[in-house]
Amino acid sequence: MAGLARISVQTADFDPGAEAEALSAGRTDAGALVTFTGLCRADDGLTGLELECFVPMAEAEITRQVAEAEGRWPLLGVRIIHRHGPLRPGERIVFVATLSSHRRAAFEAAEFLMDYLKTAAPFWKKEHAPGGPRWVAAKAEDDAAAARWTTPRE
Amino acid sequence: MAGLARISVQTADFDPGAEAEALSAGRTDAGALVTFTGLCRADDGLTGLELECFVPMAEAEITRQVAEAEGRWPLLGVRIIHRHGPLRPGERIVFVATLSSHRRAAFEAAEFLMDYLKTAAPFWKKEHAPGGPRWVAAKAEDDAAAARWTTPRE
Amino acid sequence: MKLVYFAWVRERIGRSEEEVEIPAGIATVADLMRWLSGRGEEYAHAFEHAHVIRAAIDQRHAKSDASIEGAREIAFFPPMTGG
Amino acid sequence: MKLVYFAWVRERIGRSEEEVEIPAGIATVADLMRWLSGRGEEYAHAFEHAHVIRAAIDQRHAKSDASIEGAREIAFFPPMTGG
Repeated sequence: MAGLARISVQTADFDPGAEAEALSAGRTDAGALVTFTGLCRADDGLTGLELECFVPMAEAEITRQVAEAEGRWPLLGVRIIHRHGPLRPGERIVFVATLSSHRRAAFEAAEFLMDYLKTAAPFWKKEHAPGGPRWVAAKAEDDAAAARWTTPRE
Repeated sequence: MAGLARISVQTADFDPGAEAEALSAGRTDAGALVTFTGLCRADDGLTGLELECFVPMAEAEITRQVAEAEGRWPLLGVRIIHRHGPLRPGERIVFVATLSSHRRAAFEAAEFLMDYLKTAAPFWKKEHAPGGPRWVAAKAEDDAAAARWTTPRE
Repeated sequence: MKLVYFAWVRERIGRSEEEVEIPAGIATVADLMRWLSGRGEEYAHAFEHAHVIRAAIDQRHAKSDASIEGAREIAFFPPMTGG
Repeated sequence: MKLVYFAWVRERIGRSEEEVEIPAGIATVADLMRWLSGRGEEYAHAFEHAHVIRAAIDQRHAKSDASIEGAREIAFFPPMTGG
Protein backbone atom coordinates (compact mmCIF):
# COMPACT_ATOMS: atom_id res chain seq x y z
CA MET A 1 0.00 0.00 0.00
CA ALA A 2 2.82 2.40 0.86
CA GLY A 3 3.85 2.26 -2.79
CA LEU A 4 0.77 4.36 -3.58
CA ALA A 5 2.18 7.38 -1.80
CA ARG A 6 4.76 9.79 -3.04
CA ILE A 7 6.40 11.91 -0.39
CA SER A 8 8.64 14.91 -1.02
CA VAL A 9 10.53 17.00 1.51
CA GLN A 10 11.99 19.85 -0.49
CA THR A 11 12.91 23.54 -0.58
CA ALA A 12 11.34 24.19 -3.99
CA ASP A 13 7.77 25.36 -4.57
CA PHE A 14 5.28 22.97 -6.21
CA ASP A 15 2.16 23.04 -8.40
CA PRO A 16 -0.87 21.78 -6.40
CA GLY A 17 -3.07 21.48 -9.50
CA ALA A 18 -0.54 19.39 -11.39
CA GLU A 19 0.10 17.19 -8.34
CA ALA A 20 -3.62 16.56 -7.84
CA GLU A 21 -4.13 15.89 -11.53
CA ALA A 22 -1.27 13.36 -11.55
CA LEU A 23 -2.88 11.48 -8.66
CA SER A 24 -6.24 10.92 -10.36
CA ALA A 25 -5.29 10.96 -14.06
CA GLY A 26 -6.54 8.00 -16.05
CA ARG A 27 -8.44 6.41 -13.17
CA THR A 28 -12.11 5.52 -13.21
CA ASP A 29 -12.29 3.95 -9.73
CA ALA A 30 -11.80 7.15 -7.73
CA GLY A 31 -14.77 9.29 -6.74
CA ALA A 32 -13.16 11.77 -4.37
CA LEU A 33 -9.97 13.81 -4.43
CA VAL A 34 -9.22 16.06 -1.45
CA THR A 35 -6.29 18.45 -1.32
CA PHE A 36 -4.96 20.60 1.48
CA THR A 37 -2.51 23.41 0.78
CA GLY A 38 -0.93 25.17 3.75
CA LEU A 39 0.12 28.78 3.15
CA CYS A 40 2.44 31.15 4.99
CA ARG A 41 0.35 33.85 6.72
CA ALA A 42 1.60 37.38 7.44
CA ASP A 43 0.25 37.45 11.03
CA ASP A 44 1.49 40.24 13.32
CA GLY A 45 3.77 41.81 10.74
CA LEU A 46 5.53 38.54 9.93
CA THR A 47 7.96 39.10 7.07
CA GLY A 48 8.94 35.47 6.56
CA LEU A 49 9.48 32.03 8.00
CA GLU A 50 12.53 29.81 8.25
CA LEU A 51 11.44 26.18 8.33
CA GLU A 52 14.06 23.86 9.79
CA CYS A 53 13.78 20.15 9.03
CA PHE A 54 15.42 16.86 9.98
CA VAL A 55 15.05 15.66 6.39
CA PRO A 56 15.73 11.91 6.52
CA MET A 57 13.59 11.50 9.64
CA ALA A 58 10.80 13.59 8.07
CA GLU A 59 10.74 11.32 5.04
CA ALA A 60 10.74 8.19 7.21
CA GLU A 61 8.10 9.49 9.65
CA ILE A 62 5.73 10.73 6.96
CA THR A 63 6.08 7.38 5.15
CA ARG A 64 5.09 5.59 8.37
CA GLN A 65 2.11 7.88 8.91
CA VAL A 66 0.89 7.44 5.34
CA ALA A 67 1.00 3.66 5.90
CA GLU A 68 -1.12 4.22 9.03
CA ALA A 69 -3.63 6.28 7.01
CA GLU A 70 -3.75 3.60 4.32
CA GLY A 71 -4.57 1.03 7.00
CA ARG A 72 -7.41 3.16 8.36
CA TRP A 73 -9.08 4.33 5.15
CA PRO A 74 -9.51 2.74 1.69
CA LEU A 75 -7.19 5.10 -0.17
CA LEU A 76 -6.32 4.87 -3.86
CA GLY A 77 -3.48 7.38 -3.69
CA VAL A 78 -1.70 9.86 -1.42
CA ARG A 79 0.68 12.69 -2.25
CA ILE A 80 2.53 14.74 0.37
CA ILE A 81 4.92 17.63 -0.16
CA HIS A 82 6.47 19.58 2.72
CA ARG A 83 8.85 22.44 2.07
CA HIS A 84 11.65 23.62 4.32
CA GLY A 85 14.02 26.59 4.20
CA PRO A 86 13.03 30.25 3.88
CA LEU A 87 9.40 31.11 3.04
CA ARG A 88 7.68 34.42 2.47
CA PRO A 89 4.05 35.32 3.37
CA GLY A 90 1.65 33.93 0.78
CA GLU A 91 3.94 31.06 -0.20
CA ARG A 92 2.85 27.42 -0.13
CA ILE A 93 4.35 25.39 2.75
CA VAL A 94 2.69 21.98 2.65
CA PHE A 95 0.46 19.90 0.39
CA VAL A 96 -1.56 16.78 1.15
CA ALA A 97 -3.75 15.05 -1.45
CA THR A 98 -5.85 11.95 -0.84
CA LEU A 99 -7.75 9.93 -3.43
CA SER A 100 -10.50 7.46 -2.56
CA SER A 101 -13.71 5.95 -3.90
CA HIS A 102 -15.72 7.94 -1.38
CA ARG A 103 -15.48 11.45 0.00
CA ARG A 104 -15.55 10.71 3.70
CA ALA A 105 -12.39 8.58 3.51
CA ALA A 106 -10.58 11.19 1.42
CA PHE A 107 -11.54 14.03 3.79
CA GLU A 108 -10.71 12.15 6.98
CA ALA A 109 -7.38 10.83 5.72
CA ALA A 110 -6.31 14.32 4.61
CA GLU A 111 -7.23 15.80 8.02
CA PHE A 112 -5.47 12.96 9.83
CA LEU A 113 -2.28 13.47 7.80
CA MET A 114 -2.32 17.24 8.35
CA ASP A 115 -2.88 16.85 12.11
CA TYR A 116 0.07 14.48 12.13
CA LEU A 117 2.34 16.75 10.09
CA LYS A 118 1.63 19.58 12.56
CA THR A 119 2.59 17.63 15.66
CA ALA A 120 4.90 14.72 14.81
CA ALA A 121 6.84 15.47 11.63
CA PRO A 122 10.28 16.94 12.47
CA PHE A 123 9.85 20.51 11.25
CA TRP A 124 10.34 23.70 13.26
CA LYS A 125 9.16 27.17 12.25
CA LYS A 126 11.13 30.29 13.07
CA GLU A 127 9.25 33.51 12.41
CA HIS A 128 10.87 36.70 11.23
CA ALA A 129 8.83 39.55 12.68
CA PRO A 130 9.38 43.22 13.65
CA GLY A 131 10.41 42.18 17.19
CA GLY A 132 13.14 39.92 15.86
CA PRO A 133 13.23 36.22 15.01
CA ARG A 134 11.42 33.77 17.29
CA TRP A 135 10.73 30.04 17.31
CA VAL A 136 7.04 29.22 16.98
CA ALA A 137 5.67 27.46 20.08
CA ALA A 138 3.75 24.23 19.60
CA LYS A 139 0.00 24.71 19.99
CA ALA A 140 -2.09 22.73 22.47
CA GLU A 141 -4.93 22.79 19.91
CA ASP A 142 -2.71 20.95 17.42
CA ASP A 143 -1.96 18.25 19.99
CA ALA A 144 -5.69 17.99 20.71
CA ALA A 145 -6.43 17.71 16.98
CA ALA A 146 -3.89 14.91 16.61
CA ALA A 147 -5.16 13.15 19.75
CA ARG A 148 -8.67 12.77 18.34
CA TRP A 149 -7.34 10.13 15.91
CA THR A 150 -6.15 7.89 18.76
CA THR A 151 -9.75 7.08 19.74
CA PRO A 152 -12.52 6.06 17.32
CA ARG A 153 -14.65 8.96 16.07
CA GLU A 154 -18.44 9.02 16.42
CA MET B 1 -19.97 37.63 2.97
CA ALA B 2 -21.77 35.90 0.08
CA GLY B 3 -19.81 38.13 -2.26
CA LEU B 4 -16.72 36.07 -1.42
CA ALA B 5 -18.14 33.02 -3.12
CA ARG B 6 -18.28 32.28 -6.78
CA ILE B 7 -20.72 29.60 -7.80
CA SER B 8 -20.94 28.01 -11.24
CA VAL B 9 -23.46 25.48 -12.49
CA GLN B 10 -22.22 24.50 -15.93
CA THR B 11 -21.84 21.72 -18.49
CA ALA B 12 -18.18 22.52 -19.26
CA ASP B 13 -15.20 20.93 -17.53
CA PHE B 14 -13.01 23.10 -15.27
CA ASP B 15 -9.41 23.35 -14.05
CA PRO B 16 -9.24 22.63 -10.29
CA GLY B 17 -5.67 23.88 -9.97
CA ALA B 18 -6.42 27.20 -11.64
CA GLU B 19 -9.59 27.65 -9.57
CA ALA B 20 -7.76 26.98 -6.31
CA GLU B 21 -4.92 29.27 -7.32
CA ALA B 22 -7.35 32.09 -8.14
CA LEU B 23 -8.90 31.79 -4.67
CA SER B 24 -5.66 32.27 -2.75
CA ALA B 25 -3.57 34.34 -5.17
CA GLY B 26 -2.09 37.50 -3.71
CA ARG B 27 -3.37 36.87 -0.18
CA THR B 28 -1.22 36.72 2.92
CA ASP B 29 -4.03 36.20 5.47
CA ALA B 30 -4.98 32.66 4.44
CA GLY B 31 -3.26 29.65 5.97
CA ALA B 32 -5.40 26.80 4.67
CA LEU B 33 -6.88 25.94 1.28
CA VAL B 34 -8.96 22.77 1.00
CA THR B 35 -10.31 21.47 -2.29
CA PHE B 36 -12.67 18.61 -3.04
CA THR B 37 -13.02 17.26 -6.56
CA GLY B 38 -15.76 14.70 -7.21
CA LEU B 39 -15.09 12.30 -10.08
CA CYS B 40 -17.33 9.99 -12.11
CA ARG B 41 -16.58 6.36 -11.15
CA ALA B 42 -17.05 3.41 -13.51
CA ASP B 43 -18.79 1.21 -10.90
CA ASP B 44 -20.57 -1.93 -12.13
CA GLY B 45 -19.74 -1.37 -15.78
CA LEU B 46 -21.07 2.19 -15.80
CA THR B 47 -20.41 3.77 -19.19
CA GLY B 48 -21.55 7.28 -18.32
CA LEU B 49 -23.81 9.55 -16.31
CA GLU B 50 -26.47 12.03 -17.29
CA LEU B 51 -26.73 14.70 -14.62
CA GLU B 52 -30.04 16.58 -14.67
CA CYS B 53 -30.22 19.94 -12.95
CA PHE B 54 -32.77 22.61 -12.05
CA VAL B 55 -30.21 25.30 -12.86
CA PRO B 56 -31.66 28.53 -11.38
CA MET B 57 -32.68 26.75 -8.17
CA ALA B 58 -29.25 25.08 -7.92
CA GLU B 59 -27.56 28.48 -8.14
CA ALA B 60 -29.92 29.98 -5.54
CA GLU B 61 -29.71 27.01 -3.14
CA ILE B 62 -25.93 26.72 -3.29
CA THR B 63 -25.66 30.49 -2.70
CA ARG B 64 -27.82 30.11 0.43
CA GLN B 65 -25.77 27.19 1.69
CA VAL B 66 -22.49 29.04 1.15
CA ALA B 67 -23.91 31.89 3.23
CA GLU B 68 -24.72 29.32 5.95
CA ALA B 69 -21.13 28.00 5.81
CA GLU B 70 -19.76 31.55 5.99
CA GLY B 71 -21.84 32.10 9.12
CA ARG B 72 -20.47 28.96 10.77
CA TRP B 73 -16.78 29.17 9.88
CA PRO B 74 -14.40 32.13 9.38
CA LEU B 75 -13.94 31.70 5.63
CA LEU B 76 -11.87 33.96 3.40
CA GLY B 77 -13.16 32.51 0.15
CA VAL B 78 -15.32 29.77 -1.34
CA ARG B 79 -15.52 28.45 -4.90
CA ILE B 80 -18.09 25.90 -6.06
CA ILE B 81 -18.51 24.38 -9.51
CA HIS B 82 -21.11 21.72 -10.28
CA ARG B 83 -21.43 20.27 -13.74
CA HIS B 84 -24.58 18.89 -15.35
CA GLY B 85 -25.27 17.10 -18.63
CA PRO B 86 -23.49 13.98 -19.91
CA LEU B 87 -20.37 12.78 -18.07
CA ARG B 88 -18.03 9.86 -18.75
CA PRO B 89 -16.14 7.78 -16.15
CA GLY B 90 -13.06 9.61 -14.90
CA GLU B 91 -14.53 13.06 -15.59
CA ARG B 92 -14.78 15.75 -12.92
CA ILE B 93 -18.34 16.36 -11.64
CA VAL B 94 -18.06 18.80 -8.76
CA PHE B 95 -15.52 21.10 -7.14
CA VAL B 96 -15.55 22.79 -3.73
CA ALA B 97 -12.69 24.97 -2.49
CA THR B 98 -12.58 26.71 0.89
CA LEU B 99 -9.99 29.20 2.09
CA SER B 100 -9.49 30.12 5.75
CA SER B 101 -6.85 31.26 8.21
CA HIS B 102 -6.90 27.82 9.85
CA ARG B 103 -7.16 24.30 8.53
CA ARG B 104 -10.01 23.02 10.70
CA ALA B 105 -12.42 25.67 9.37
CA ALA B 106 -11.40 25.01 5.77
CA PHE B 107 -11.80 21.22 6.14
CA GLU B 108 -15.12 21.39 7.97
CA ALA B 109 -16.68 23.94 5.62
CA ALA B 110 -15.67 21.88 2.57
CA GLU B 111 -17.18 18.72 4.07
CA PHE B 112 -20.33 20.61 5.05
CA LEU B 113 -20.76 22.00 1.55
CA MET B 114 -20.20 18.61 -0.08
CA ASP B 115 -22.69 16.90 2.26
CA TYR B 116 -25.17 19.60 1.33
CA LEU B 117 -24.57 19.31 -2.42
CA LYS B 118 -25.20 15.56 -2.18
CA THR B 119 -28.56 15.86 -0.47
CA ALA B 120 -30.14 19.26 -1.07
CA ALA B 121 -28.87 20.74 -4.35
CA PRO B 122 -31.30 19.99 -7.20
CA PHE B 123 -29.25 17.53 -9.26
CA TRP B 124 -30.24 14.00 -10.28
CA LYS B 125 -27.90 11.35 -11.65
CA LYS B 126 -28.97 8.85 -14.28
CA GLU B 127 -26.49 6.05 -14.84
CA HIS B 128 -25.90 4.40 -18.17
CA ALA B 129 -24.93 0.81 -17.45
CA PRO B 130 -25.08 -2.56 -19.24
CA GLY B 131 -28.59 -3.23 -17.84
CA GLY B 132 -29.90 0.03 -19.33
CA PRO B 133 -30.26 3.53 -17.90
CA ARG B 134 -31.38 3.94 -14.29
CA TRP B 135 -31.88 6.84 -11.90
CA VAL B 136 -29.49 6.74 -8.95
CA ALA B 137 -31.30 6.29 -5.63
CA ALA B 138 -30.53 8.71 -2.81
CA LYS B 139 -28.30 7.15 -0.17
CA ALA B 140 -29.26 7.00 3.51
CA GLU B 141 -25.57 7.50 4.37
CA ASP B 142 -25.62 10.85 2.52
CA ASP B 143 -28.65 11.98 4.55
CA ALA B 144 -26.85 10.88 7.72
CA ALA B 145 -23.73 12.81 6.66
CA ALA B 146 -25.78 15.96 6.08
CA ALA B 147 -27.68 15.49 9.35
CA ARG B 148 -24.52 15.64 11.46
CA TRP B 149 -24.26 19.40 10.69
CA THR B 150 -27.66 20.09 12.28
CA THR B 151 -26.26 19.34 15.75
CA PRO B 152 -22.98 20.72 17.13
CA ARG B 153 -19.99 18.42 16.59
CA GLU B 154 -17.78 17.34 19.49
CA MET C 1 -49.35 28.44 -11.94
CA LYS C 2 -46.22 27.01 -13.52
CA LEU C 3 -45.30 23.45 -12.59
CA VAL C 4 -41.88 21.97 -13.38
CA TYR C 5 -40.81 18.34 -13.09
CA PHE C 6 -37.41 16.69 -12.88
CA ALA C 7 -35.79 13.25 -13.22
CA TRP C 8 -38.18 10.30 -12.99
CA VAL C 9 -41.10 12.53 -12.00
CA ARG C 10 -40.60 14.32 -15.32
CA GLU C 11 -40.24 11.04 -17.22
CA ARG C 12 -43.37 9.51 -15.71
CA ILE C 13 -45.48 12.59 -16.39
CA GLY C 14 -44.00 12.90 -19.87
CA ARG C 15 -43.31 16.62 -19.76
CA SER C 16 -40.87 18.94 -18.05
CA GLU C 17 -43.23 21.84 -17.37
CA GLU C 18 -46.78 23.07 -17.78
CA GLU C 19 -49.12 25.90 -16.81
CA VAL C 20 -52.11 24.82 -14.73
CA GLU C 21 -55.15 26.48 -13.19
CA ILE C 22 -55.31 25.35 -9.59
CA PRO C 23 -58.89 24.90 -8.32
CA ALA C 24 -60.06 26.49 -5.07
CA GLY C 25 -59.38 24.40 -1.98
CA ILE C 26 -55.88 23.31 -2.99
CA ALA C 27 -53.89 24.97 -0.21
CA THR C 28 -50.69 22.99 0.33
CA VAL C 29 -48.01 21.09 -1.57
CA ALA C 30 -49.63 17.82 -0.42
CA ASP C 31 -53.04 18.99 -1.68
CA LEU C 32 -51.48 19.82 -5.02
CA MET C 33 -49.85 16.38 -5.32
CA ARG C 34 -53.19 14.70 -4.54
CA TRP C 35 -54.97 16.84 -7.11
CA LEU C 36 -52.31 16.17 -9.76
CA SER C 37 -52.53 12.40 -9.09
CA GLY C 38 -56.14 12.54 -10.27
CA ARG C 39 -55.29 14.17 -13.61
CA GLY C 40 -54.43 10.88 -15.37
CA GLU C 41 -52.52 7.66 -15.28
CA GLU C 42 -49.14 9.30 -15.89
CA TYR C 43 -49.64 11.66 -12.93
CA ALA C 44 -50.93 8.83 -10.72
CA HIS C 45 -47.78 6.88 -11.58
CA ALA C 46 -45.48 9.86 -10.91
CA PHE C 47 -47.02 10.59 -7.50
CA GLU C 48 -47.84 7.03 -6.40
CA HIS C 49 -45.25 7.29 -3.60
CA ALA C 50 -45.98 10.93 -2.83
CA HIS C 51 -44.05 10.80 0.48
CA VAL C 52 -40.72 10.47 -1.36
CA ILE C 53 -41.40 13.32 -3.82
CA ARG C 54 -39.73 16.61 -2.93
CA ALA C 55 -41.09 20.03 -3.84
CA ALA C 56 -39.74 23.53 -4.26
CA ILE C 57 -41.81 26.70 -4.25
CA ASP C 58 -40.25 29.50 -6.28
CA GLN C 59 -36.92 27.63 -6.19
CA ARG C 60 -36.82 27.03 -2.45
CA HIS C 61 -37.29 23.64 -0.82
CA ALA C 62 -40.80 23.30 0.63
CA LYS C 63 -42.33 20.69 2.91
CA SER C 64 -45.55 18.91 1.96
CA ASP C 65 -47.59 21.02 4.40
CA ALA C 66 -46.24 24.31 2.97
CA SER C 67 -48.84 26.75 1.62
CA ILE C 68 -48.80 27.27 -2.14
CA GLU C 69 -50.60 30.61 -1.89
CA GLY C 70 -48.93 33.22 -4.05
CA ALA C 71 -46.50 30.75 -5.60
CA ARG C 72 -45.47 31.45 -9.19
CA GLU C 73 -43.66 28.16 -9.81
CA ILE C 74 -43.73 24.80 -8.06
CA ALA C 75 -41.20 22.07 -8.82
CA PHE C 76 -41.59 18.35 -8.09
CA PHE C 77 -38.66 15.94 -8.10
CA PRO C 78 -37.20 12.80 -6.46
CA PRO C 79 -34.60 12.95 -3.66
CA MET C 80 -31.52 14.70 -4.97
CA THR C 81 -28.38 12.81 -5.97
CA GLY C 82 -25.85 15.48 -6.92
CA GLY C 83 -22.36 16.05 -5.72
CA MET D 1 27.38 7.87 19.25
CA LYS D 2 26.17 10.63 16.96
CA LEU D 3 24.00 13.34 18.50
CA VAL D 4 22.00 15.81 16.37
CA TYR D 5 20.19 18.94 17.54
CA PHE D 6 17.46 21.04 15.97
CA ALA D 7 15.79 24.45 16.34
CA TRP D 8 16.41 26.19 19.69
CA VAL D 9 18.09 23.11 21.15
CA ARG D 10 20.65 23.42 18.35
CA GLU D 11 20.97 27.19 18.85
CA ARG D 12 21.49 26.92 22.62
CA ILE D 13 24.10 24.19 22.30
CA GLY D 14 25.77 26.06 19.46
CA ARG D 15 26.21 23.10 17.15
CA SER D 16 23.99 20.92 14.98
CA GLU D 17 25.75 17.61 15.57
CA GLU D 18 28.61 15.92 17.36
CA GLU D 19 30.11 12.51 18.11
CA VAL D 20 30.21 11.62 21.82
CA GLU D 21 31.49 8.73 23.93
CA ILE D 22 28.65 7.81 26.27
CA PRO D 23 29.89 6.66 29.69
CA ALA D 24 28.67 3.41 31.23
CA GLY D 25 25.48 3.74 33.23
CA ILE D 26 23.68 6.01 30.75
CA ALA D 27 20.82 3.71 29.74
CA THR D 28 17.89 5.87 28.63
CA VAL D 29 17.09 9.06 26.76
CA ALA D 30 16.44 10.76 30.11
CA ASP D 31 19.83 9.60 31.45
CA LEU D 32 21.49 11.00 28.34
CA MET D 33 19.80 14.39 28.73
CA ARG D 34 20.91 14.57 32.38
CA TRP D 35 24.47 13.65 31.43
CA LEU D 36 24.53 16.20 28.57
CA SER D 37 23.25 18.94 30.95
CA GLY D 38 26.45 18.52 32.96
CA ARG D 39 28.74 19.08 29.97
CA GLY D 40 28.63 22.88 30.17
CA GLU D 41 26.50 25.97 30.42
CA GLU D 42 25.21 25.76 26.85
CA TYR D 43 23.99 22.18 27.42
CA ALA D 44 22.48 23.09 30.79
CA HIS D 45 20.58 25.91 29.06
CA ALA D 46 19.40 23.67 26.21
CA PHE D 47 18.12 20.96 28.56
CA GLU D 48 16.92 23.15 31.44
CA HIS D 49 13.31 22.16 30.70
CA ALA D 50 14.11 18.57 29.76
CA HIS D 51 10.46 17.50 29.95
CA VAL D 52 9.61 19.53 26.84
CA ILE D 53 12.55 18.25 24.77
CA ARG D 54 11.68 15.47 22.32
CA ALA D 55 14.09 12.78 21.18
CA ALA D 56 14.41 10.44 18.24
CA ILE D 57 16.54 7.30 18.17
CA ASP D 58 17.73 6.40 14.69
CA GLN D 59 15.08 8.71 13.22
CA ARG D 60 12.13 7.34 15.18
CA HIS D 61 10.38 9.22 17.98
CA ALA D 62 11.47 7.90 21.38
CA LYS D 63 10.12 8.52 24.88
CA SER D 64 12.40 9.68 27.68
CA ASP D 65 12.47 6.19 29.24
CA ALA D 66 13.48 4.54 25.95
CA SER D 67 16.74 2.57 26.00
CA ILE D 68 19.58 4.04 23.98
CA GLU D 69 21.41 0.71 23.75
CA GLY D 70 22.58 0.04 20.21
CA ALA D 71 21.52 3.48 18.94
CA ARG D 72 23.65 4.95 16.15
CA GLU D 73 22.14 8.44 16.21
CA ILE D 74 20.05 10.32 18.75
CA ALA D 75 18.27 13.59 17.93
CA PHE D 76 17.06 16.20 20.42
CA PHE D 77 14.58 18.92 19.47
CA PRO D 78 11.67 21.05 20.72
CA PRO D 79 8.02 20.13 20.05
CA MET D 80 7.45 20.14 16.31
CA THR D 81 5.70 22.97 14.49
CA GLY D 82 5.46 21.88 10.87
CA GLY D 83 2.46 21.69 8.56
